[in-house]
Amino acid sequence: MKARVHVTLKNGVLDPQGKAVHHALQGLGFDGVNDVRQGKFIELEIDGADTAKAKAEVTEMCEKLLANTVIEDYTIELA
Amino acid sequence: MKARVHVTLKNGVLDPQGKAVHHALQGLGFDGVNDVRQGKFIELEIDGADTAKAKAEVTEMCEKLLANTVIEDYTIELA
Amino acid sequence: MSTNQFNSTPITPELVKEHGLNEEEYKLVLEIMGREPNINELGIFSVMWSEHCSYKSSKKWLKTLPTTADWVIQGPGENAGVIDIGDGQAAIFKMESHNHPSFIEPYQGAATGVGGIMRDVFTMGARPIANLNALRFGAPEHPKTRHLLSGVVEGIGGYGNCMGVPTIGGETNFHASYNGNILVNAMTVGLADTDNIFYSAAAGIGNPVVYVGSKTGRDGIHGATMASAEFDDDSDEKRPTVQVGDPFTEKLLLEACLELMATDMIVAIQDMGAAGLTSSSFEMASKGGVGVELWLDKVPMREEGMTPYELMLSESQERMLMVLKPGCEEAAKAIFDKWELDFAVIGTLTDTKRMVLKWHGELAGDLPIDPLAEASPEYDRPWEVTPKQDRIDPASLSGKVDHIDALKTLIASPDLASRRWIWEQYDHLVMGNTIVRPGGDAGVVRVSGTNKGIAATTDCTPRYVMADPVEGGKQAVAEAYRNLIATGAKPLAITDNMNFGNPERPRIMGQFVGACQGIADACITLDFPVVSGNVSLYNETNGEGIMPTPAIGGVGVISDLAHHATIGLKAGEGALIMIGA
Amino acid sequence: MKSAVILFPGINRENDAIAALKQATGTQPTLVWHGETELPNVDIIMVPGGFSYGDYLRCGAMAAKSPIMRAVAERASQGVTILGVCNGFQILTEAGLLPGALMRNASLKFICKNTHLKIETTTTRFTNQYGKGDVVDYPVAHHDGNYFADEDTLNRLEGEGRVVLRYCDANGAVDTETNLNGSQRNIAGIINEAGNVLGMMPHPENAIDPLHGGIDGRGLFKSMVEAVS
Ligand SMILES: Nc1ncnc2c1ncn2[C@@H]1O[C@H](COP(=O)(O)OP(=O)(O)O)[C@@H](O)[C@H]1O
Repeated sequence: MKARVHVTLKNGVLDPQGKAVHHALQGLGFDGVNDVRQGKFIELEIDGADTAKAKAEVTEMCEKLLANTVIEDYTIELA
Repeated sequence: MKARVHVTLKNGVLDPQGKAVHHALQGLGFDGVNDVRQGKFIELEIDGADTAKAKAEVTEMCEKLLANTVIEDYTIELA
Repeated sequence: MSTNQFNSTPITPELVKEHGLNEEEYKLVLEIMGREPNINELGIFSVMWSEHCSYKSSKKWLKTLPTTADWVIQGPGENAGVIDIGDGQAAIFKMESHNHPSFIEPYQGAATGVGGIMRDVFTMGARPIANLNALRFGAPEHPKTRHLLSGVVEGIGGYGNCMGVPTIGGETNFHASYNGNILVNAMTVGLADTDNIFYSAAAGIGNPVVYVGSKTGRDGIHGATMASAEFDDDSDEKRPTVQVGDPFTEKLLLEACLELMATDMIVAIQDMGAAGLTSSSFEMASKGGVGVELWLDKVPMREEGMTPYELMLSESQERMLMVLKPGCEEAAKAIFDKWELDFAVIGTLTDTKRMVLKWHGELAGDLPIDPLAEASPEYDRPWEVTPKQDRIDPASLSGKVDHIDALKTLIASPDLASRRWIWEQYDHLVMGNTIVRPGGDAGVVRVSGTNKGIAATTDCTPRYVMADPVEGGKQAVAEAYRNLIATGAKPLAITDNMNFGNPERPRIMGQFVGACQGIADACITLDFPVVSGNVSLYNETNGEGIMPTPAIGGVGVISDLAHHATIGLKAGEGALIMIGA
Repeated sequence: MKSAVILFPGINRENDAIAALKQATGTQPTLVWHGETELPNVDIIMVPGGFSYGDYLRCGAMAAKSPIMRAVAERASQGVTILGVCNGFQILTEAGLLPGALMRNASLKFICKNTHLKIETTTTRFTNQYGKGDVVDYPVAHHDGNYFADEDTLNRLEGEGRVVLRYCDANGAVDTETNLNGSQRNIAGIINEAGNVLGMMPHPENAIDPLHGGIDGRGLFKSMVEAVS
C-alpha cells in the first residue's frame, strides 16, 4: 500500500523557504502570486492491506518522526 | 486560486533523505515500511480565475524555478 | 566464450561509435580480445579508454613534470599525492575537476566533485583536514552565470560542510570563454601517519574483494553508451546521468574506513570514482599484477533489474573497493555494520591477470587486465606553439585615467571583488584548527595537537596562460609559491588541474604543451614537485575552447604557528615595504 | 569534573567540543555513541554540532529519537548540566527538552562567520563568568539557525529570563540589522525552565584559543565548571 504524507507549516509559523520562493518568482516576473508556502511530501510504501491499521501506523510515524508538531501539521492519504 | 505543486525526484535518482528517513523509521520499530521517497510540496496562492491560464503559468514557474528538471518531476493541481 | 545472453547484442559499428571508440581503437580492442567483445566488455573498453580514465592525449606531456623531492612519499599515480611533513606525519592531497556535471546540475555536480576528491584522499588513510576550490564562471552578465555560481557554491558547501571539513580557500574568476563550460576544481588536503598509508595495488591470490559504502544505482551511466536496443526499453527515466551526492553516507564511510584502517586488515583500497567498479577493479589488479573474478550479482543494488553492464559502468557515489586479508571479512563487516553501511564480498583475486565477470554463475565478461589498464592508446597529438602577442604600446591607449576612479573600477570588478559571499557559505572553522581563514593569500590549518600548520592555496591566471602558455604556466606555480610563503609556510609540493579545450586542435594542444613546460620549469626551479593532478580536456563553448586554465594547488608547512603571517594590516604597527621586482 | 559528548552519525564538531571541555574541566570527556542506552556518571553533557543524519528531514529530528536521548532526557530532569550547540540545539528542541524550533536561515544560505552576541543574563550556569549586557564574539556555522516559537512561548521565555544570548552588533545593539539568520527576537540561545539545559546556535568551542582569533568562548565553559563544582 502507498501512503502519501503532506507535512506543512502551521498557520502563523513563518516560512522562510516559501517567502524566498515567492520573492524569486516575483523577480522572474510572476506578479500574480500572492503567497507561497513550502512543505514536504513523503511517499511511503508499506506492507499490508488493512487501511485502518495503515492509517494508525502512519499517524504514529508522523507524530514520532515525520512531522514536528510544534510547527507543522500533517495529512495522510492512503492508496 | 490555489495551486498545489508536488516536486519529486525522478525514478532512479538517489534520494538520500528518503533513505535516511526509511532507516530511522526502521530504527523506531516500523518494520512494515518498504520504501520512502521525500519530495517537496509547494502551495501557491495566485490571482485570476482562468484555470488554463493559471496552469500554463504554474508550469512555467516549475520549469524555471520550482523544480530542477534535470533530476526532478513535478505535478500541478489547481483548486 | 560460449554463447549466452550477453552475446545477443550485436556489436555494430554504430554501437562501437556510441561507445566513443574510433576505428583504430576498436581494431586494438579486437586484437587484445582475440574475438569480438560482448556488450559488457565493450562498455568496459569504452570507459577505460575514455580521455578521462586513460589520459591518452595528455600522458606524454604529464610525464615531463618533475615529481620527486626528498619529502615526496608518493607522486602521481595513486589516488592522491603524499608528502612528508615531519614528525612521522604526511600530507595527502589532490585536486580534481567536475566541470561538465556542474554545468548540467550545478549543485549536485559540484557536491559530488567535492565528495569524489575527499574519497581520493581518505582512501589513502588520511583524514581530510582542508578543502579548497578553484572556480571559473562565464561573464557576470551572462544569463546563466548567477544560477551556476550560486548552485556551485551551495553544492560545495552542502557537501563539505556536512562532512565536517573546513573549506579554507580557493579562487574564482569570470570570463566569457566559460559561458558554456564552467570549471569546478575541488582540492582536498588530508593528514595521515607516514607508517599507515594505504595504496591501491591488489595482492594475495585468493584474497577477498570487498565492496563497501552505498548501494549501486544507475547513476552516471553515459547516455550515449546506452543507446543499444537492449538498454533502450524504458526511456531515459531509468538512467539519469546526474549523480546525487549523499554527504551523510560519505561521512559514515570516512569514519568507517578510518576505523578499519586503524586495524591491520586492509591489503589494498581504491575509491570508486569515475567509471566506478570498472576503473577501480582494473587499476587495483593492474598495479598488483593479479587477476580478479567479480561476482556482480553480489554487488549491493539500489534498483531492481540492474545488468552487469550497468553495474560495471555506474558512477554511483560514496563507494569503495578493497582487498582484505583472508579471514578478516567478519571483523571488517562489523565495523561497516556499526556505521550502517553496505558491505559485500563481491569477488576474489586470481593469478590469471584477467578480469572475469560472473553473473549468477554465468560468464558475463572475460578480459585481460594489463592491455586495458596500461596499453590504452597514447597519442602524440600535433601541437602548435602559441604565437607571441604584440606588446601594447602604452602611448596607444587613449585618454587619461583618474587613479581613484581606476582603483574603484578595479576593486569593484568581478574578478577582484571580495569573495566573502562565497566563503561565508562554507564552514571554514569546523575541526577547530583554522588559523588563517579564506580571504588571505593561503588558508592555514593547524595540525591537530601540534604547533605546526599546513598552508594551502589554489592559483592560476588564465589570461596569462592564454597570452603565453609557458610563462602563464610558470606564473601559476610561482603565485601558489608566493601565496604559501606569504603565510610563513615553506612550500613543499603541488597538485594540478589542467583544464583545456579540445586537444585534437593543434592550437589548444599547443596551450597544453606550453603550460606543462612552464609548470615543469617553475617546479624544477623552485624545488616544488607535482605529486598529483587531474586533466580535463574538451572544455568548449560554441566550438571555442575555454581560456587555458592549469589550476595549481600548492601545499606548504609552517613549522611554528607562532610565526605565521596574515594579510591584515595591524593597526598602528610598522611601515609598509614593497619587495621583489 | 567529568563530562560526556554525545556522538550521533553525521556529527562533526565532536572534537571541537572535546577540546573545549577538556580545556575547561582538565579531564578528557567521554564520547558516548548514539546507540547506547546508558550515560556515564558525569557533571556536564554536551550535544555537539554537525549534521546528524545529514540534516535530512529536519535538522536534529532523527537524532532526537536515538536511544541515548532518552538517557539524556532523564539526566536533564535530574538537573545535570546539558549544553547543546548548533545541531545539538536543534536536537534538544526536537527532543522536546527546549521549546521552539530552528528553521532555515532567512537568507536560505549557510552562514559561517563571527558574530557578536549579547549576554542577556549572568545568573545561569552557563554565563556566570560574564557581565550582564557583555558583548562576546563567537563564530556561527549553520544553515538552520532561525529560531521560531509562538508568541506565548517567546513571552514566557523573556519573562522568565530564559533568553540567554541574542545576536547583536559590537555595541550590543539588537535589531533586524544584526539579526543574522532571521531568528525571532534575535534569539541565539535559550535555557529550559529548570535552568540546566542550554541550547545555542553559535560555537563557543571555536573561540577558545588565541589562534582562533579570540577566546570569548572560554567563559561559557568556565561558567559550567564553576556552577557544577
Ligand atoms: N571559491 C572559493 N572558495 C573559497 N575561498 C575563495 C574562493 N574564491 C576566492 N576565495 C578566497 O577569496 C580570496 C580572493 O580570491 P581571488 O581573488 O579569486 O584569489 P587570488 O587572490 O588568489 O587571486 C582568497 O583568499 C581566496 O581564498
